[in-house]
Amino acid sequence: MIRVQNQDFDINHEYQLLASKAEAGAIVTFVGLVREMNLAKKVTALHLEHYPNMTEKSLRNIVQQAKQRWELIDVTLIHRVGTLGLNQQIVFVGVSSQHRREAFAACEFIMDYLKTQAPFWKKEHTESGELWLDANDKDTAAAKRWQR
Amino acid sequence: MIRVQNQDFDINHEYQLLASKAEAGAIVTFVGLVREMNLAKKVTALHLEHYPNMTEKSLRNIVQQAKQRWELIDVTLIHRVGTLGLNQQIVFVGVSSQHRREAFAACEFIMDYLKTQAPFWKKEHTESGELWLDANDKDTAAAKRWQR
Amino acid sequence: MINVVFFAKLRESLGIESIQLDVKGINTVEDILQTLYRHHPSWKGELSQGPLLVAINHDMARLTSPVKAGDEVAFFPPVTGG
Amino acid sequence: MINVVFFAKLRESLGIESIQLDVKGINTVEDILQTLYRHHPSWKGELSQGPLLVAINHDMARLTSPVKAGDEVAFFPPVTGG
Repeated sequence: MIRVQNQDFDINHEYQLLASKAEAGAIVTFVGLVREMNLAKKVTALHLEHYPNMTEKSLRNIVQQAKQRWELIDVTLIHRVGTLGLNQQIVFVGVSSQHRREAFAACEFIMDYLKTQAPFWKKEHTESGELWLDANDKDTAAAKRWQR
Repeated sequence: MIRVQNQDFDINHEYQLLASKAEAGAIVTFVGLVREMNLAKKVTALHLEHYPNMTEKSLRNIVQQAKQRWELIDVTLIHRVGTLGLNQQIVFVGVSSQHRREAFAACEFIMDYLKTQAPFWKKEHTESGELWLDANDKDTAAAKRWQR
Repeated sequence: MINVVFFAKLRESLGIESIQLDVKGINTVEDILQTLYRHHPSWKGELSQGPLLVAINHDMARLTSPVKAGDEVAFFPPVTGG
Repeated sequence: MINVVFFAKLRESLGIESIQLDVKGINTVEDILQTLYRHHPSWKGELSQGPLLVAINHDMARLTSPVKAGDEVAFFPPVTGG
């Protein structure tokens, strides 16, 4: 299940959906939150822009790749857009599988690919003004690890 | 926070505790569930035995190692003991950090070490009787990956 | 016609969300950029300031990728979601 | 006295949870096993059936590890939690 939405999501609801299948033995979830500090500036809010349709297509493609690489039972991927306040939830990735190795790998793979391939852009509102974030070399390196 | 207990745990409660710190940017959680099928036998229940005091000491030691290796904000580790029914929750590992890499690595490290070092033993109740599980070569290999 | 759209920092710095171009004389993404520069010389600086990504009909593409009438061509900076 | 405890499959197959041994003549974990075998010859089969782990006072140890009066020595199979 893949969603791009303005509204918040409910971790517990998403988790229970993943846990409800009898064959699931392992569930790994990732949640990204708006951090108070970034690049040494105090963040007051975060604005997330996306490219309607292309973003969803890109996310479907990333989840598809994960399902081809690992034996997974279910994947949930939710990414918020719009303006988010401090400590708010940005992204949820939940993966269920029979064994933990697959769930860990797929969850991290999805985040690494999302960070470098899915059309989302962040603008931080800080005490000293608005700032579009630049892409991060660490994220590029993280995504490269999965190439084979 | 480390707990070994009979009673169930509430994912949402544990998650919210981890998410409540302003500096947290990434939260990775793992939940292990009682699977319906194992080794081709239908499981009806699972009994978990532990070694009081040694188990807690071992878990503290594993979490301590994770905190030394990675910059983490918080770690929650809960493991249940006693008799658990199908689909019930066995173990929860939740890690919060500023960046996702550390949270993913620490969460998987803790599970790999728990699986091979913490004194817990599983007995499966199946339709054809009770069976103590044997240790798993895959788990031994998984834990070895972290040696350096 | 080709529909050209801009996102994020680019959209803000150009002050434009989308622009429709006549396909005449346009065969590749690079031709689109040259056409834009001819009409808006000041855009050249903005569009070549950092890494420029391009997508055609919602799939990532390159400057040399062919374009045709009806295509939607998007320009944007490297992504920063998650 | 040394308190010897057993867990999981071992506890079940020996039918015993713990046993107190006089420390006389016991210097190592291996000595404990030899003492147990002497008193309960049938245990030798059970205790050498698979990999045998040992802990002294809640820390993992080896067959050659020294033990002293007041120690708690635990024998158990490889762990399978999580």
